[in-house]
Amino acid sequence: MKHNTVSAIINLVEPWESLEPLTTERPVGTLPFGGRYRLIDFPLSSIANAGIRNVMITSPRSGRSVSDHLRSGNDWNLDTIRGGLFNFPYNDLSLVSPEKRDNLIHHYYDNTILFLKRSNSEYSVIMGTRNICNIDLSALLRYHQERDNPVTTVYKSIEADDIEPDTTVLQVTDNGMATAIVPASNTNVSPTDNGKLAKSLNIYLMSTVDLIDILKEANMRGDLISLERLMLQAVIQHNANAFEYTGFYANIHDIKSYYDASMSVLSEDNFRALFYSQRRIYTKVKNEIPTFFAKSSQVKGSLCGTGGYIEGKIDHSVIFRNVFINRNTEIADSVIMQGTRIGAGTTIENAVIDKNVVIGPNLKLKGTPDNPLVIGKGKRIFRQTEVTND
Amino acid sequence: MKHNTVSAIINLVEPWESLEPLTTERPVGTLPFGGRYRLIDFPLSSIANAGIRNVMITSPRSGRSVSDHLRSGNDWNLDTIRGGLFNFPYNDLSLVSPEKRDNLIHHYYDNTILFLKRSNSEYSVIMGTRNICNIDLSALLRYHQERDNPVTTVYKSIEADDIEPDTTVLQVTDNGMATAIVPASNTNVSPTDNGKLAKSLNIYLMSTVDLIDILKEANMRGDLISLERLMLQAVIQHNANAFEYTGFYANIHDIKSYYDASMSVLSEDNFRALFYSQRRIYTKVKNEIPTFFAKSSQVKGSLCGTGGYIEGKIDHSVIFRNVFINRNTEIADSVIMQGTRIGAGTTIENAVIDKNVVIGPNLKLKGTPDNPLVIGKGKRIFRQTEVTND
Amino acid sequence: MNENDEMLAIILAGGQGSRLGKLTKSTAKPAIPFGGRYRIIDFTLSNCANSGIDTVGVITQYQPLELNAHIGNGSSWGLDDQNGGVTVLQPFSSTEGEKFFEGTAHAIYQNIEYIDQQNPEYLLVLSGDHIYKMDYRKMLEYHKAKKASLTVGVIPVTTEEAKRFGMMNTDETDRIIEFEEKPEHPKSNKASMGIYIFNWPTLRNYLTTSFSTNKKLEDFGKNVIPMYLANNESTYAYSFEGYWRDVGTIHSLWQANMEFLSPHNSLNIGDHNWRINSKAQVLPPMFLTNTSNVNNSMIVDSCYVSGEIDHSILSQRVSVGSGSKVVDSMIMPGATIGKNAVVDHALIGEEAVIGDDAVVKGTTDDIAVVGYGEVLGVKKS
Amino acid sequence: MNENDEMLAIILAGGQGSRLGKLTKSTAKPAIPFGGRYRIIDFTLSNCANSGIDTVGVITQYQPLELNAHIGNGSSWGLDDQNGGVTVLQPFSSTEGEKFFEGTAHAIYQNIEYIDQQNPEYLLVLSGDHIYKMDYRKMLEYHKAKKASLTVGVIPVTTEEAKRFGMMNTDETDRIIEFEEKPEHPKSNKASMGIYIFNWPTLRNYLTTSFSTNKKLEDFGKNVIPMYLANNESTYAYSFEGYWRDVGTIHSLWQANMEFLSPHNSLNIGDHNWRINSKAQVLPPMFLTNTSNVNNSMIVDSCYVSGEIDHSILSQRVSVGSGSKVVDSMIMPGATIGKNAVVDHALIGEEAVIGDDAVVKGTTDDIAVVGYGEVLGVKKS
Repeated sequence: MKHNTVSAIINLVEPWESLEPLTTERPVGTLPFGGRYRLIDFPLSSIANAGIRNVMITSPRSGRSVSDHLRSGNDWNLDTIRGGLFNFPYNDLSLVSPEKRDNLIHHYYDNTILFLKRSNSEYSVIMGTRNICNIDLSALLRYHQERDNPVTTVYKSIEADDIEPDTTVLQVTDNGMATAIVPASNTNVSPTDNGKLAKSLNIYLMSTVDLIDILKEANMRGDLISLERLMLQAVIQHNANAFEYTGFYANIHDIKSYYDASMSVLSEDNFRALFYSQRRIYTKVKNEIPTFFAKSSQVKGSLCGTGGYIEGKIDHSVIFRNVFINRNTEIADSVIMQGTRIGAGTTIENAVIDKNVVIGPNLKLKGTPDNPLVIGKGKRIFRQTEVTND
Repeated sequence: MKHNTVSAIINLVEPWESLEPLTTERPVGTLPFGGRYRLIDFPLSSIANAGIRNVMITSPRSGRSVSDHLRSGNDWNLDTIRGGLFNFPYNDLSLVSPEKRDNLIHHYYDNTILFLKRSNSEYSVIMGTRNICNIDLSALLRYHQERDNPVTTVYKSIEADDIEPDTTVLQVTDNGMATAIVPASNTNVSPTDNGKLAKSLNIYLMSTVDLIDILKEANMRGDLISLERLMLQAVIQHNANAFEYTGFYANIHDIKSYYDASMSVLSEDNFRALFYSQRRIYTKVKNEIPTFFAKSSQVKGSLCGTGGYIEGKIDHSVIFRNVFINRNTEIADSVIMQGTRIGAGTTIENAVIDKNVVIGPNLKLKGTPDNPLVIGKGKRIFRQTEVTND
Repeated sequence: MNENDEMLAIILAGGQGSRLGKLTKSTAKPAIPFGGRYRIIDFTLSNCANSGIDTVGVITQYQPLELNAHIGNGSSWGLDDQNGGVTVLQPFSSTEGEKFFEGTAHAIYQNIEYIDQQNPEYLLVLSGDHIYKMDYRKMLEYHKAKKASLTVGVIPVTTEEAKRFGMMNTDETDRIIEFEEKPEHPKSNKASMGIYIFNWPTLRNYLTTSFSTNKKLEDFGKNVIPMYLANNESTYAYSFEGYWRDVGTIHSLWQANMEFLSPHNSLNIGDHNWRINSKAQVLPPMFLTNTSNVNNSMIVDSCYVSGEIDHSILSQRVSVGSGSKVVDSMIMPGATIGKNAVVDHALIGEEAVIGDDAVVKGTTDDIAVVGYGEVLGVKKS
Repeated sequence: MNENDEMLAIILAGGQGSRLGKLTKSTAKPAIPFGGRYRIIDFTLSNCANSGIDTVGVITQYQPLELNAHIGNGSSWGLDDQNGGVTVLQPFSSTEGEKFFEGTAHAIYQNIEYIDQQNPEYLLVLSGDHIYKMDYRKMLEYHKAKKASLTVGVIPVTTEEAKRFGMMNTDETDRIIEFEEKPEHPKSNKASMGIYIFNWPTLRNYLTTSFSTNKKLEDFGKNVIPMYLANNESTYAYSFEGYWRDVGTIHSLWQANMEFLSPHNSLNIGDHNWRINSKAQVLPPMFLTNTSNVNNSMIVDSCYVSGEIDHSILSQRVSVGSGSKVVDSMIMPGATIGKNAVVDHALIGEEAVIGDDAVVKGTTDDIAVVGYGEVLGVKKS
């Protein structure tokens, strides 16, 4: 075991139903975000920036989108002989038929335990992907090492009024220890004096030996529960150090929160906090040509990816790579993902358009800030009647 | 589509039952062979040597052994931006529960079709792993291009007397066309004048467009049959050019054939034909230290991998990497796989010892050439009573 | 090389490119940024990869740090084949002394050991400083069909342009019968593109003989081609018809960038069947603020635009402050332009800083240049 | 470098190593094969990787082709980090002229641009030609604890050996108070291992000042350490206790190989916690025929052995015919030994050919050497 080394597990088995249709064909972790990224890029970049080289991904299903995006892990410095990226699919227990569960019990935790043993690491960090942040995991490790509790978990201070009832918060003691992670609606949790709650970021650091023990015990009990629930149990059983994260943060749990997070990055302060900190965000490298802005284009307050061809008017929107925006279009307060084409004369407002969509000419697509219009991946829309505007 | 480019599919869904216990935890394709290789290395090397850069692997189960061995494909030149290695697990239809089959019908061929379309290749070659050969696929392509039939398949001429009844042979017409692939016991197949049969090597070359059509038709019919059976059907339906392979060949279908093939490589002619042709055999790169031969060692007529420590006597055997042979041992006519340790004073004869086995001191392990003794992966044997010698 | 390969490519990337003035003070010409996302050598490297050439030697000598870091292990172009890939060849010393490269042919001679290791049948010699797309396989087929000893790539030029090029005069079979360097009265319109296919054993023989006898074949144009013609080696011209630009001067570099801006440029950079690749970098998307105004321009990753951009190219990490105006210019990576500045008909070097209210104004005939890292008009506080 | 890194390693691999005679005629010393599976520089590169150093510059100059191909993109050692990795630094030219390297410190000075790009706090300077395992992190911790400006790695030697080394005389706090090159009467047993940790800004300042004023600090031992001592820079000795060998002569190279053969060698090559890696190559397993007889020897992939091997090392692709006897020797990759030949107390170079019945016989005091590719005793047919 090498001194101070850390291995990481990114858990892609996360609730996805409220994000449909964006998550119909992908786990939450590969949801595109911020003009060229996927949600998994944020934890993976934190991991890469902390010099962590052993990473395991637990995927719910086969997930072509996961392996297509990650490939060998090279884009996150994870394919050197000093470590590697290990992708283990089929970890969604809800998909296992009841009669097969018994057979699975003794295999379910095996991959994880084997990965941890081979990693030869002293500590392990477990992260999800639906809390976007750019965290310094080296600082988290130092914080953990300076304290006594076996587990350290992470929170962001949020105004109690801003929190949605179905998200989870840490129950923090006066001396800064987390004793549980509970829904914000839980009556045991009250805001601090300054009216803030400790929103859980679903990040856990502990010694690898302890994590292996937790997995082995669950295995012996025959519990087929998810890694995320196992971590919640660990916090309750062992108490945890509560580490405060203070940088950019957004939680993605439904369409509106995804839309709001996308729009929030258009604020220059947030944009710089997330993308221009000392810790860079890495993603799959793409070789695109420059984006061409035609004479007729008018783009204001927006993010754009490369490879695009822009003739129309764009205001306060996130435009991904390889997007084609025809003349006389007007796009406002929207997210247009990679490879999508918008026909001439079409107006789009408060909308999220997934990848490789084709929108015909002279249409009107209109959502509201509270209920953004969503067009699913690969859709072709040529008639106004195909769209239900708000 | 680029001129003359070829993509390849290696099918790891192959019969494995007769090779137990060697195949209990691995598909036939990752069976160790020849001191440092796995069976899949032979087709993969033929592919790499022909400059093919797009390869798909269809695996029966999750198969940690497959992804551990292949990693990014770098060892076979398959991780450049000009192509890639795509590993699709869970293709063993016998493992799918009947009630899920209906749902699967429209997805089963999707991965393969998507791979073929993205590969942008003009031709596709389909290979298995249980026929060891070192074939020039460029020559196969030229042969195919010079002829009219849509499919080309490959055979090795074998003495009719040497063939086992349960293997398959090509039914070849007078003008050199294969009209079917049938069991050797089939009464329609008779040896040629010189008493030879055309043993099928289970290799198929055709245009990618044709292969996509075959897959789409099977999809539409709702056939959930394996790729291998689909190829047999293609030969019957379309007729096939029959290409003769003349190099080293061995077929692995049960323990005895595996043992015989291993021993056959100890003949210097076979060894050179397989490993020192112009077409090199690639495998996963390992950084091992040199093998140390102690003063007491006596090694004759054997292959050895690196990283070993040899004190005993070895005759006519295949010794893999990292094997530890204690003093006063006598090993003859055997295969000892990677990481295995043999205790002092132990005698081993006509045996196949799988990976990471520990054999205690002063034991006698003895099989016969017709019925080799097999010790499964990771076994620990310290008492004579644990072994059933012939 | 792989067993099926018969041609090795050598890219001559060692020249200083002194006609590019300040731009090549601290970097080699092939490493100069082009078109917002590329460096000049990307075109030649991508042509090699797209032509199925797996093994490429890049001969560098002058300020190679940036170029070498750009090339890396060649993986950005798929040139990281285990049996081949890119090898950077730089000066070295041996028991025979220090081996600097005195000319194009001399550079080949000094690296004979590397070429012998690859053991090619044909040697493709390329320049690292031209903007074009070309399938070298077709030229090799032509070379074989003509049973040539040397084939020279040529491009048609006007009589006026011909006076600045090495011109190939051919017979009706395209065999080269005469070579004229910068002729006053051109006899043909076939200008050498600096692209050669040699039968390697023949060239090797000429080079070793000449350098051992002191009749030094230092340069391909000045020495080798004349000797081939004198010795009656079968030397042919291969005509190329597509877009091709030598970007060896400030004006031609600017001009080619402006042509690159046109959606109708015959270079067709967006063609997926002949991709031009470059070193992969992950940077945040471009950010266009509420005061930006972009027309007829190309912008790439990680640019920050608050000002007006008209018919210009911004490379990676370029920042343009509000009230500034960039017209008919090419801004290289990392350059920062402050507020209310004017940049017009200019090439701005990497990491240059143009202060608030500064004016950099050239004309079509006299393009303004700001050097790498140069700081201009920044007021001291 | 990565943001958390503070130390850059530079490996000086440019020397000819002329005391190795024929062995370094066509290759650089750090590329010489060692121990059957390694090249000398593997030890230093592996030490860097195992010490958590991500960014390594390798300065080469003399016959670098084999060395550069061996190093590649550094992936064999895990030194292919996106923000770091191995960079090979070779002579180049700039507007200031041609930059060959005149000495160890001068080589650092000539590559100041590369080092500045990495912007390290500490510079670790290493030789590429020593066999040892060392955790440079511990030396850096010592350097920081001592608040040193320069820390020199030292190893205890006998008084006799001391006459051949640069010796560090220290006070009771291990501060170096005097440096003597090859002293007739050594005052200490602390020999310099040629391993230095410098505070980079300080060294940079000394180098740029000295080269701009013509007081040239060309060599670390001859010039830099004396100047540091003269200027009262805090310079400390860091004592290393493990196995360490300078393999700069034929005899020491042979000796270290023979020591490597012992299962009790304190180098402990099999230790999984400090792996020595080398360029990965896939070759068939070794084949030992019915007439082979191997004792006390190390053999690797792709060897073919029909003869007798006694207390010797065979590297990759070595072939020994029947009736031949190899004793107390180290055979480098690709060498072929025919039938009934004798090789005794010898170093056989790469790809050498020893004919049938030939005898290559040295003694402990006078090791026989056959050069790279040399052909010996092959009868003409």
